[in-house]
Amino acid sequence: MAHSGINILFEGRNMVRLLGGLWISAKIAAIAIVVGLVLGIVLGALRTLHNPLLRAILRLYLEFFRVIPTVVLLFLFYYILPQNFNINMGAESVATLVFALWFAAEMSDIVRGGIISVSPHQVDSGKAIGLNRLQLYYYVLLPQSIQLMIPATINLVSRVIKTTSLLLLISVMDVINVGQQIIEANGQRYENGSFWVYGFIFILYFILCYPLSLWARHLERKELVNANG
Amino acid sequence: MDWSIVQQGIPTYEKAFLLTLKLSFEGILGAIIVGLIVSFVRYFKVPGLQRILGAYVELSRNTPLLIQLFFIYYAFPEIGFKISAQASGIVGLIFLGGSYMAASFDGGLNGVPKIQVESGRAIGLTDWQLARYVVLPQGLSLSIPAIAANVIFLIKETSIFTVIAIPELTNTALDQIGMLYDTNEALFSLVVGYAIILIPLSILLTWLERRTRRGTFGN
Amino acid sequence: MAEKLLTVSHLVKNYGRQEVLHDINFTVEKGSVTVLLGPSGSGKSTTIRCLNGLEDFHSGEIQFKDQVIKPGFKKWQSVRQDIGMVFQSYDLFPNRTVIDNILLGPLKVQKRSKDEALAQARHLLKEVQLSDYENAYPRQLSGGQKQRIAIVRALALNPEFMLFDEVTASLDPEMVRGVLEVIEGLARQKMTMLVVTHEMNFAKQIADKVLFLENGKIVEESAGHEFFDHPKTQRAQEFLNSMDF
Amino acid sequence: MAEKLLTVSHLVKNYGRQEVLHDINFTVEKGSVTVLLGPSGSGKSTTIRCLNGLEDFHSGEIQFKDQVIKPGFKKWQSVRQDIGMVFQSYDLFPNRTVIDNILLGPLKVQKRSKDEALAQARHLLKEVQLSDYENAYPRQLSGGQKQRIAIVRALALNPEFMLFDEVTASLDPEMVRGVLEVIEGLARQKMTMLVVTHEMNFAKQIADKVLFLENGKIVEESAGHEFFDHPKTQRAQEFLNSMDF
Amino acid sequence: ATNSSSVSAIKKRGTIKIAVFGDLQPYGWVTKSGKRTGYDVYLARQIGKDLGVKVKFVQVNADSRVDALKSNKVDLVLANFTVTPQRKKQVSFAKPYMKVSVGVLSKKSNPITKASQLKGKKVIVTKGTTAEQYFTEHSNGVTLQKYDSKTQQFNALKNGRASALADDNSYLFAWVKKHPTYTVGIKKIGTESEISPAVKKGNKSLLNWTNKEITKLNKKGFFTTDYNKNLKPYFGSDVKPSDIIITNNK
Ligand SMILES: Nc1ncnc2c1ncn2[C@@H]1O[C@H](COP(=O)(O)OP(=O)(O)OP(=O)(O)O)[C@@H](O)[C@H]1O
Ligand SMILES: Nc1ncnc2c1ncn2[C@@H]1O[C@H](COP(=O)(O)OP(=O)(O)OP(=O)(O)O)[C@@H](O)[C@H]1O
Ligand SMILES: [Mg+2]
Ligand SMILES: [Mg+2]
Repeated sequence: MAHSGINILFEGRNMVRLLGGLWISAKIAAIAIVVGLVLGIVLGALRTLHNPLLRAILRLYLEFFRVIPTVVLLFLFYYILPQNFNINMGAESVATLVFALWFAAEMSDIVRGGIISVSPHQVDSGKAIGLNRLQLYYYVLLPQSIQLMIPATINLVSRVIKTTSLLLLISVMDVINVGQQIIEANGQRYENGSFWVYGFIFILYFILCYPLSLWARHLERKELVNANG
Repeated sequence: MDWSIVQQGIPTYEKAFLLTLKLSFEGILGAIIVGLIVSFVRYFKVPGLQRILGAYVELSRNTPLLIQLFFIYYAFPEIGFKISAQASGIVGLIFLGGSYMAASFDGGLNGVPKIQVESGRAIGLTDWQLARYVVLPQGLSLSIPAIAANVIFLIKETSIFTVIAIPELTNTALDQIGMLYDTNEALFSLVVGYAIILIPLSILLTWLERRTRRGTFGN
Repeated sequence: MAEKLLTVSHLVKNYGRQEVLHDINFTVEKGSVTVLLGPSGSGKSTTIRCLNGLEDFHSGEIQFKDQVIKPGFKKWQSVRQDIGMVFQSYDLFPNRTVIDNILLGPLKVQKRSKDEALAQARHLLKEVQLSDYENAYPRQLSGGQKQRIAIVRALALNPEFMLFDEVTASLDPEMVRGVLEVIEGLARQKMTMLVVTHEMNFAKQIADKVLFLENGKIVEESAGHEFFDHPKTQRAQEFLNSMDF
Repeated sequence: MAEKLLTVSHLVKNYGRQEVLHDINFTVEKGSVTVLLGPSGSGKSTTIRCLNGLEDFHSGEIQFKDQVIKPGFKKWQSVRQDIGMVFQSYDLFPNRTVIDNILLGPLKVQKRSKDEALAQARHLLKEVQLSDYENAYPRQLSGGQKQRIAIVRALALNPEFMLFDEVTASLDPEMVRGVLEVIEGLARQKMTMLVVTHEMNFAKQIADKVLFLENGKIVEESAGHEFFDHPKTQRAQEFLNSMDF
Repeated sequence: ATNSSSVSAIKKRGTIKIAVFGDLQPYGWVTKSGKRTGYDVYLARQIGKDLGVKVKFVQVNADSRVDALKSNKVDLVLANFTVTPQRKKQVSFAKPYMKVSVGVLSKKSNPITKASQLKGKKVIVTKGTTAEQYFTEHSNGVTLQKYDSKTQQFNALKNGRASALADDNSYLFAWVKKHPTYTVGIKKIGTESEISPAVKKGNKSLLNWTNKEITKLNKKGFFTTDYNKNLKPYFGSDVKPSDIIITNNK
């Protein structure tokens, strides 16, 4: 029985279609991550300035994206934006936008955390040799906090990749949606087809995320050694 | 937006809200227990178990909850293992949350300074006494902010339960949209529902983080 | 000669491939104060940590009272009750009050009666002039106060031998004196002690014997005043010079 | 009397509601060494930090050369190029090599030519005997070496005035001397300096003037030797006693 | 704003965006080679051809059909969209091309043939379907399990998560043919309804065009061809074309 079910994956173009679906998820994640990374670093740096208004606004932005589940964000952006603001975007663009904004929000907190964990002595001594604000960020704060930020950022990247699984809810033809089509079209021929299709998707996600998790752990360990050495 | 529609929906959303709370609570409690077990096994380097739990952690952290739920709910029955939707949701949340909680506990336990362990040894404490009086109390309080962050994360993840037909907040809202087309009203009620749970938690988290950073937990 | 409490013979200790203690030999007489001096990284802490099992050693042996300790020794826990230790960094348990810090050993390790242990703890607190802080948490104390409590915590187990590893090195200068006075008091009461310190005046005043360590070897062993007034080796001479500007 | 480089008048500084400096007045003469002494928490660091704008002050004024500085002053960045400062904690930028640490100010702040700045940096490194470490990273240096580099980094901007805040307090005792010798050398070259230190012997040797601070007030101001040999106030007497065991 | 889904706008753009199902055999589904096909899809392709534009398919779930129109994600919905009074308030329906009733599917070994048998039982539906609507209004002590997609609902039934599944009878007929251990025990519950193409409310231009198109296709016997090609092979012999398609459209 288990023998026959696995063949659902090799039937027709099923495998290619599943991988095609994965490609769409990966593409959305990749663009969102790049955009979110840049935006997040800028916002994170801005959040360390002593401007109460700016801080409040950026804090609100963070809290919004932190508190609202991603499924809900996707629906909000997919339905509300076009109906109420007359902006029209395809499902993939909406998804990319949502993920980018979400990534930027979480990233801004990582960046801020990294920057404020740089010892205040470093700021003092940067000021003492006459560096201005921008030079302080560029030469002292960012370079020193980057090492601290990398593991958390990798974890965030892997979260974004995993969250692309929600794309099926807004009609993006992602890997899971394709999987459902396949299960439905072949359901009667492979009674346990869904086991194999979902299993295969499970493995696909694992293959994408596991190297990231290894990398993050490696960096964390290295950081521990550096901190002690 | 039509406020009377929002108002009419209140009883339904209240039920969904309570269900979200109940499932979150049970799942998170389970995740904390699993997390503690995994973390202890790693801290005390229990042979054998360490490896098995290590594999669990990797599977749990590197796959989406949605697929985990599909597996538990749709795929497992095909190989003869069936539990109810709510049970599937809770099991999924525990499966996912256990590894996240374990990481938080690890952080806390490893954050206890080595000198604390040594000075416990120096006054003759046994390994178990060391754990009981020194490592655990300090390690657990150090992990509190990370645990709180996970709680927020896991509560949000319950929104994915919608795919296995559990009538929690998200499912209820999507249903209202699909059947009655009150998109604005449904999304509004939905956001309010999550905000009531998560905003206080998020504020608590910020406070806890600040407290730890200031080192009031420390020496 | 006085009775020997501790004898260290041919002690060798490695960290990984690096040998950091090479063939260390010395004895400690009951009721005496031995001061361990030497430049940073010479192996003072490592020596002290081997003596109560915080580090394993590679070869050699330690005899403490009747107990012969060889590499891989397992019963440190009972030995440690007779050997008190105080560290450089503040090491009180931050989650317990002062009195709970002190009583943890007597009650949980030695299973003594609460009344008796408490009475002794209060007596010791009084001696270090911190009776008022019985219920304070460590974070409410200054560095000097913390170190005095750490000494009391070690003494509460009624050890026969005390190890001090640069206990004043993290303190504000003004706090140092209070702590050193407590250790001096113990010396007067004839507590057997092995002391690592960078406070030369204090060392000079308190030492019955000085061991001078360099690169994991004892390069000079002298009676207290003799070392400070007439160091035998050139290295010890240089060391003493560098310490007073 | 020598020319005045710095005049502090009626300086008041609050942290929140707490006033930590009350009406501080003093002057620093060109080419002289002023030592700031006082117990922990008396306000020494705060005073020094106000002088190069790391802390805002509440009222009063600071005159540095021709520049009159009042609360809310904005142009610290240019003033700081004339005032070098070295801190207690090692504060080299860990992500840059020694030479990059030193050149950051001359090149990026003062926009000087690379050749000229490099030549000067190498000259200074030679003076503190660390020429070999040009391309080392801070983590590869001992504490004493780091502090000597920190001094060089400040000197590389050619300041007219140097502030030192307990620069040897975190060092291993053996490292202290090397750093103090560098500061002594500067004193001999008639660099104007304000020095906070807990090394009394050093203070005595170097000070032209001593300011004794307590609870945010200058309670005693004397010529160097006078302070150590005949302190005027009882509090200063006690302080001096507590410092040498 | 101008109507971006008007016939002229579509022609100018050169593509029409049509919402279809992707997991509803034989109406809208995807073959193993990845090609979209089915009764609705066939109609969609014909409409594209007659408009002279390319068709861009947008796969939807039942509960997102209205919002897909409202938010301009699609120009036209051809996803087995049953005309109901509530839906009429949200979108504009063209002339019907199919008829349908809610049916109830159950295991042959434990068949449900009367509505009264459902009392106290669990029934599976897909969110946003007429079946859900019907049981929400006439609950009769039924507990509904609401799924997002057709795949999920049939999967849940196969896993024995409920005693029955309610949906448009037309798909159920097709489904039982492939799953002979199940039966459509109740063929009709409630009133018969019609299935129509839908456009965004107010999109007169596309609505009129679609109405004319359906009349024209009817005259040509298009729907019979479509039925024979896409539906007939999936239905049992007890289903007649007249049960499903509307051919006498005026
Ligand atoms: N955990 C460790 N792993 C590897 N090497 C170590 C470790 N601890 C100490 N060492 C090395 O062992 C040697 C002796 O160190 P130790 O701490 O005993 O010196 P010390 O005399 O106490 O110095 P200090 O005065 O700085 O405290 C040093 O070379 C040190 O680098
Ligand atoms: N950032 C701050 N916020 C609030 N109070 C502060 C802050 N920094 C210093 N203080 C307070 O200001 C007073 C003066 O502190 P300061 O650091 O100047 O003392 P100090 O003389 O340099 O002491 P030390 O010898 O310990 O370095 C103290 O009471 C201190 O608690
Ligand atoms: Mg040491
Ligand atoms: Mg200070």
